[in-house]
Amino acid sequence: SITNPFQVNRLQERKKPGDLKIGVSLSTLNNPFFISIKDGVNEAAKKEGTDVQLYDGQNSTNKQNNDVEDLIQKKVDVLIINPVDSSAITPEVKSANEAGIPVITIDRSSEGGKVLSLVASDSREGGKMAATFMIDALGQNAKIAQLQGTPGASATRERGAGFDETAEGHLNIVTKQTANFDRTQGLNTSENIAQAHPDIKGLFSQNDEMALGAVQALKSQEDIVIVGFDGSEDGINAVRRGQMAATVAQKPKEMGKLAVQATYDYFQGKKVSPNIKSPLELVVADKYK
Amino acid sequence: MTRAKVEQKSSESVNQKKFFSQLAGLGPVLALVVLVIITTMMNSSFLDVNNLLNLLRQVSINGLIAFGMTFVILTGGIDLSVGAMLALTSALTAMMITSGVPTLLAMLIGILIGGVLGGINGLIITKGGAAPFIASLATMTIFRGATYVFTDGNPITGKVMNDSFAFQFIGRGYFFGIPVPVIIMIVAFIILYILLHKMTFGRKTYALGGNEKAAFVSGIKVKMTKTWIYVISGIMSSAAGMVLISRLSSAQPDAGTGFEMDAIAAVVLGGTSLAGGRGRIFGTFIGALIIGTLNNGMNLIGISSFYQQIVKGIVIIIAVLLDRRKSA
Amino acid sequence: MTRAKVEQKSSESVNQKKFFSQLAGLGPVLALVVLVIITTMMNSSFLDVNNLLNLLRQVSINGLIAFGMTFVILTGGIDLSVGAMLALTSALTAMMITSGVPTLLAMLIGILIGGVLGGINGLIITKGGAAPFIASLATMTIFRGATYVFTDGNPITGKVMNDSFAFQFIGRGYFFGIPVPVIIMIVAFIILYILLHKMTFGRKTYALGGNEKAAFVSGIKVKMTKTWIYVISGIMSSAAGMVLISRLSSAQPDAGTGFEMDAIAAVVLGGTSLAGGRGRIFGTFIGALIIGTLNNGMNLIGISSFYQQIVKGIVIIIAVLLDRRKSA
Amino acid sequence: MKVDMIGISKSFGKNHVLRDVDFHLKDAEVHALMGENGAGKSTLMNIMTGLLSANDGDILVDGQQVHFNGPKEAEEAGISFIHQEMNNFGEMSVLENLFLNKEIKNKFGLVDDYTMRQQANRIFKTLHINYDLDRPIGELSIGSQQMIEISKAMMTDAKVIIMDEPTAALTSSEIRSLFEIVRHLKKQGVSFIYISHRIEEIMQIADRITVMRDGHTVDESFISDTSVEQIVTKMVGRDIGDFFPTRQVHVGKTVLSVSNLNSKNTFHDISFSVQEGEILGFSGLMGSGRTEIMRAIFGVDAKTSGDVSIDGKIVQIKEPSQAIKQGIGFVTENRKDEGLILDFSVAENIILPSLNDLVKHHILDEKTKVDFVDLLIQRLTVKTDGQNISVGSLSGGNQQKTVLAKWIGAGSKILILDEPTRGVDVGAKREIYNLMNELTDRGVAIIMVSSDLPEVLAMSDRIAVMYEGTLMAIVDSDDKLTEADIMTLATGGKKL
Ligand SMILES: Nc1ncnc2c1ncn2[C@@H]1O[C@H](COP(=O)(O)OP(=O)(O)OP(=O)(O)O)[C@@H](O)[C@H]1O
Ligand SMILES: Nc1ncnc2c1ncn2[C@@H]1O[C@H](COP(=O)(O)OP(=O)(O)OP(=O)(O)O)[C@@H](O)[C@H]1O
Ligand SMILES: O[C@@H]1[C@H](O)[C@H](O)CO[C@H]1O
Ligand SMILES: [Mg+2]
Ligand SMILES: [Mg+2]
Repeated sequence: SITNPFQVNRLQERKKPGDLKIGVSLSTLNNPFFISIKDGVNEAAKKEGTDVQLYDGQNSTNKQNNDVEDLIQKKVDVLIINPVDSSAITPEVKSANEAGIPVITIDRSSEGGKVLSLVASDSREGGKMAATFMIDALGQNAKIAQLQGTPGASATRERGAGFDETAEGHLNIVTKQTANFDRTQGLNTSENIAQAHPDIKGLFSQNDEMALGAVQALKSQEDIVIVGFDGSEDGINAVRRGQMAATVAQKPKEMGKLAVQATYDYFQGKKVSPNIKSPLELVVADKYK
Repeated sequence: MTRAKVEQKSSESVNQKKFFSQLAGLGPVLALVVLVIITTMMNSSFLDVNNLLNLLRQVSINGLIAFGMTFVILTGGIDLSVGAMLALTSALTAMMITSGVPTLLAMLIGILIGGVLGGINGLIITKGGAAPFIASLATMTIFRGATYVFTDGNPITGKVMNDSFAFQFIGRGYFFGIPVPVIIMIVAFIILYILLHKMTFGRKTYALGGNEKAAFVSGIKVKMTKTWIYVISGIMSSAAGMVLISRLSSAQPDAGTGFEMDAIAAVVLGGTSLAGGRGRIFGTFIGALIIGTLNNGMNLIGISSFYQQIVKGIVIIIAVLLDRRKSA
Repeated sequence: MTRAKVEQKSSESVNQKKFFSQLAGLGPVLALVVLVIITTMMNSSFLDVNNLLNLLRQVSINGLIAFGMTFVILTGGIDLSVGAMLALTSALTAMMITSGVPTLLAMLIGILIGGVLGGINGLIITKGGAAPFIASLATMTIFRGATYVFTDGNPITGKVMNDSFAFQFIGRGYFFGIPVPVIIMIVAFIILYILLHKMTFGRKTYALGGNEKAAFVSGIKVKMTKTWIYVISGIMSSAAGMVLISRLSSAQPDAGTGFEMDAIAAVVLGGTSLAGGRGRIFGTFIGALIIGTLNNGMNLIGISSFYQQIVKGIVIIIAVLLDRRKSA
Repeated sequence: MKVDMIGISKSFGKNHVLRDVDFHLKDAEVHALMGENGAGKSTLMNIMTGLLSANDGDILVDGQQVHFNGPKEAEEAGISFIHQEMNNFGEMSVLENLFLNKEIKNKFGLVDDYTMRQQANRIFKTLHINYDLDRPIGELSIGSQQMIEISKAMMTDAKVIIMDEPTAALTSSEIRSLFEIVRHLKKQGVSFIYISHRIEEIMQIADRITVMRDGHTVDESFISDTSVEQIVTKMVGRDIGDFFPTRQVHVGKTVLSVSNLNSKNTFHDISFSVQEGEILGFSGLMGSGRTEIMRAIFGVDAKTSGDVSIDGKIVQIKEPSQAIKQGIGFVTENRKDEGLILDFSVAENIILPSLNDLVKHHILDEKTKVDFVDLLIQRLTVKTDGQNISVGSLSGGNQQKTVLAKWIGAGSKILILDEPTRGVDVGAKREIYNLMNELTDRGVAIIMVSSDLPEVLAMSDRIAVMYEGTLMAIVDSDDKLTEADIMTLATGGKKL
């Protein structure tokens, strides 16, 4: 049999926020973006005196699945999961379903199983926003480069897809290189790109970390339009300073808060929307306003 | 009289030696027991049957890889490519399954491919004369790159995988109440235990690690034996891959990143010397359990993930220092 | 006559040997030259002065770490914690700078902390008797965890860092047209070259790696020398960290992840044996240049990142196989 | 310089290695230290030079109590120790080895290679040797390495030089020049402690002798007051009779023949054969290529051309496993490197070449293994606390017997013994000779490479003499053959 014979199904009951135990599994904590999600969750939960158990998946699907199993083992009331990978998390979502624990995912979805709600910004849409901004800023057919995130990550795929779709026929993407969402790699890769393509006018980076690396790499070519993604603290500061032209700001902290709020609603018998959109906002440097 | 005395004395000291060496062999077991006691004191639900089965299942993947790694390390070698072999074979297997190859056949082929990848490592090391560390570091990069090329960086999922009973069973099923991955791990353990401790292959493995030149002069086919050992490591890594894709219902191109370190840690915590020639596969099992207990236990206790890393590192150091005998 | 004949014969063969060993020493250089030629053929802008300076600057961080790693590997040891030491010392330094400590003082303290962290590795290995691999694997986890604890996972940035000339100069400045990180790397190379090849410390390092027991019998303070070598590795890692935070204008808690593998690869590509006792720091320099050229060149040529990994792995294997002499 | 060691005791765990040992070294004398393997000679010297510390007892230098914290302090006090185990660094150059940890530095604190080079050449000149200072020392033969160790000790201006089996790897001509140096330095007031298992040498060079047995000093006397027989009796605790046992030779058919064997550099055109029940000795100067020939026959190293035949049939031997299948066994020159896995037990070592014969249904049969090993231990009288004791803790002689047990257990019809008694005490030597006779009585053919001329002469039926990679001659070993005859051939002189 596939189901664990020791498994007991629990009935859903109403609970006050102060009696709830929330299990949180984040994909990683080595990126400020996810730290902000964590902060949002903690802040919202603290206000109501809710117990939070939070694990760091360290970007490993296997570690995350073990973490979620452990949380199920701890009989948390709800699981807030920010999946490392949407498909790999499916079995754990199913396990949670079997154990009668509602699941809320943040930032990335789960491909299978029943999810109470997905709290996320629309990455594809964000990619489009970035492309539109670039076309406006640079005009038609400008040569640009793209820094890609970790291969296979949904953020990489969706942001890339949204950007490329909109850029098609309007921008000339001369090269795409991965820098794994990492600032140091963003720096080195951008330097090399600038060497190979000294004539690029813009650079789209699929997150702010890499964009900030690019900022350092391209300091001598200040006219290159760098667009990041995330709206991290460092990213927004760079936009303010005019080092980056823009960033597609997500509201990770907001996401965390929204997820906790959805939990409270659920345990008070309120209806929870299956898709909670976290707002995206294009933060733009003064000179492009 | 003198003679008798000498004999008595010597047999005494032999017994003592045996006793101490057995005690030393128990080092890792003691460490595990202490860890279990501490964890239980801090969260009694640790000892729930459910949680223990859960823990064993979590251990199974690292366990499988670490069993293979034990052979490699016993020869004084190392295999850094295990995680990448896992990823490549899982991706290829998942691609076969989604394109219609029957699950079990696909998995069998996947495991064979694992053996071939291991064989490549073995040949680079034995025929090429490259140091295992650098050879497997290079193939790690190559296998990982190949995985990305084959998958184009995307995870491989498919309805078949979610629907195939056989596929789901490997990673998520139960057999008389015991999770199937745990059973796979135990079966693998028994087979490899016999291979290592009861068959000539095992003696050759130890001899190789103890003194390669002496083993060669004693008629051991050093290159062939070593190559097979890397094949075993490849097979075990891909077997772990099969369990993993079934558990995840998908193959991730970046699966297995860093698994080599956990496997090596399990082997060393289990008392096997990185210099080769000394150690036991039972120790590796215990070593894997120690790491699993640490991960699971700290989660149950609720230690923050930043501190978890610090605790894990400190426990490894303490365990290794307690078991000082090994060196290199 | 007989005597003379013998001597003549032996001196002949000595000359031959010398020639071949010098040629072998040139192995890495040849590999680099071939690589440069191929890259230039595929993208002539590779040889631009600008790009070469750029490449050297990119190499500087791995170079600094790899120089320290050379000493460690010459003793037959390994230091997996270099990346984590880099992260921890950069974070602490950045925190000091943002909280008002003068830049250069903060950096000096940061480098000292690096030395202390290296010393911890050294003591665990020498006094504790732990194998370097597992000891530094454990401290890698601990240092990384500590970095997260100190930074709470956030990058450390501050206006001071962007405004301080001294700070910016280290990573981004030029001195007579040469990037400062390159100058730092070259100065470090010269100092360590003298230490290794012209001072007794270097002789002790080689002796230790060649035959630790004999080194002990020769009156070399084995434990002390080894501990200092890990201190050097810590210092070089933190120095690399200083360059990195200055280049990035911020300290990332996950900085340096995987740097140990690049450093080890540079050392081994440069012809230093992982078994210890044989190798040269000049080779490491070349090794670092090979890796840097590969990364930079493939970016210039525009090879997709998936294939980049495969190419990198294959180049490492070829280089190591060409330089077959080493083993273990 | 006078050194007195009084009431020295030392134990390793429960193993009492030295019990209340006294040792007195006078000014300007050569003092021999003899005893069976494991008697504690090296341990005593390690204590004198601060490498080990005694559990009890005093050390006095010129009447002053001293305590050295390490070999460097001993050296600074004028005591230099040439170790039994080669303590050098194979990858490092001769020069670097000579000055290791006592490098000469210039005023900038950098190593002064120039001055060191000059000094090294000066020493070499006085020793009548010449080595390329830049060559890695590991590429030199063991004998040359030994000479360099000796030069190293000379360079320290030592007042006391300890030599722990310095001649084990030297040939007679080198031994002669070593003795010249010893006598010369003695005249200048240097004292020597000379440890050796070769009694003839000790009778030649030593002034006094201390004999140890089982961790005790059993005798201290002037060489002139004693005799070989007396020394051996004191060492072993009984009379062992003739040093070399008499051989009854029954030679059978040819079992191994080698024709026109060549290697790249070390030997050319080697042809010889061995018969059942025969001992064929191989003599020659160090580096003459004997070891290389044996390694090529056994498949350890590659040969460039030539044939090896067993029982008249040409066989292909590319690696040792094939040689073993043909019934060849090989006791290598370097026991610790290639003969044994020192950390492993006696049993684990002995079964290695016979693994495939010890399985039942693919599983190693524990009982067969235990009986097999027990039988061999008893037949070869290996002194061990049991078959599970690690081989590294046995005395040299017993280690050597364990290697022999490996090959006898594997049922070798042809045994190649390379320096089988190097570093082995007289008692054990005698037992090894007996064993060789017993084996040849059963029809085993033995090839014995040895640098010990008396041994070669006494034990061989025929002797092959090598010179610079060529086989000069194979001569019958009869009463008329002398050491001088062999030496003539070995130095390229005319064939007899
Ligand atoms: N470090 C050690 N630990 C344990 N036992 C030791 C150690 N060193 C020596 N022994 C033991 O002490 C005894 C004396 O050894 P030692 O090397 O002094 O003998 P020796 O007289 O020099 O013999 P040989 O003629 O073989 O060189 C042996 O039984 C040996 O096994
Ligand atoms: N590892 C090595 N590297 C370089 N040359 C070597 C090496 N080993 C042996 N040789 C050389 O090969 C030649 C033959 O050496 P071999 O050991 O066969 O001589 P041998 O007659 O057995 O003398 P020995 O008494 O030294 O064992 C010598 O010139 C020796 O210097
Ligand atoms: O949305 C997040 C962030 O953009 C981060 O920078 C990388 O991972 C993505 O999922
Ligand atoms: Mg001795
Ligand atoms: Mg020889």
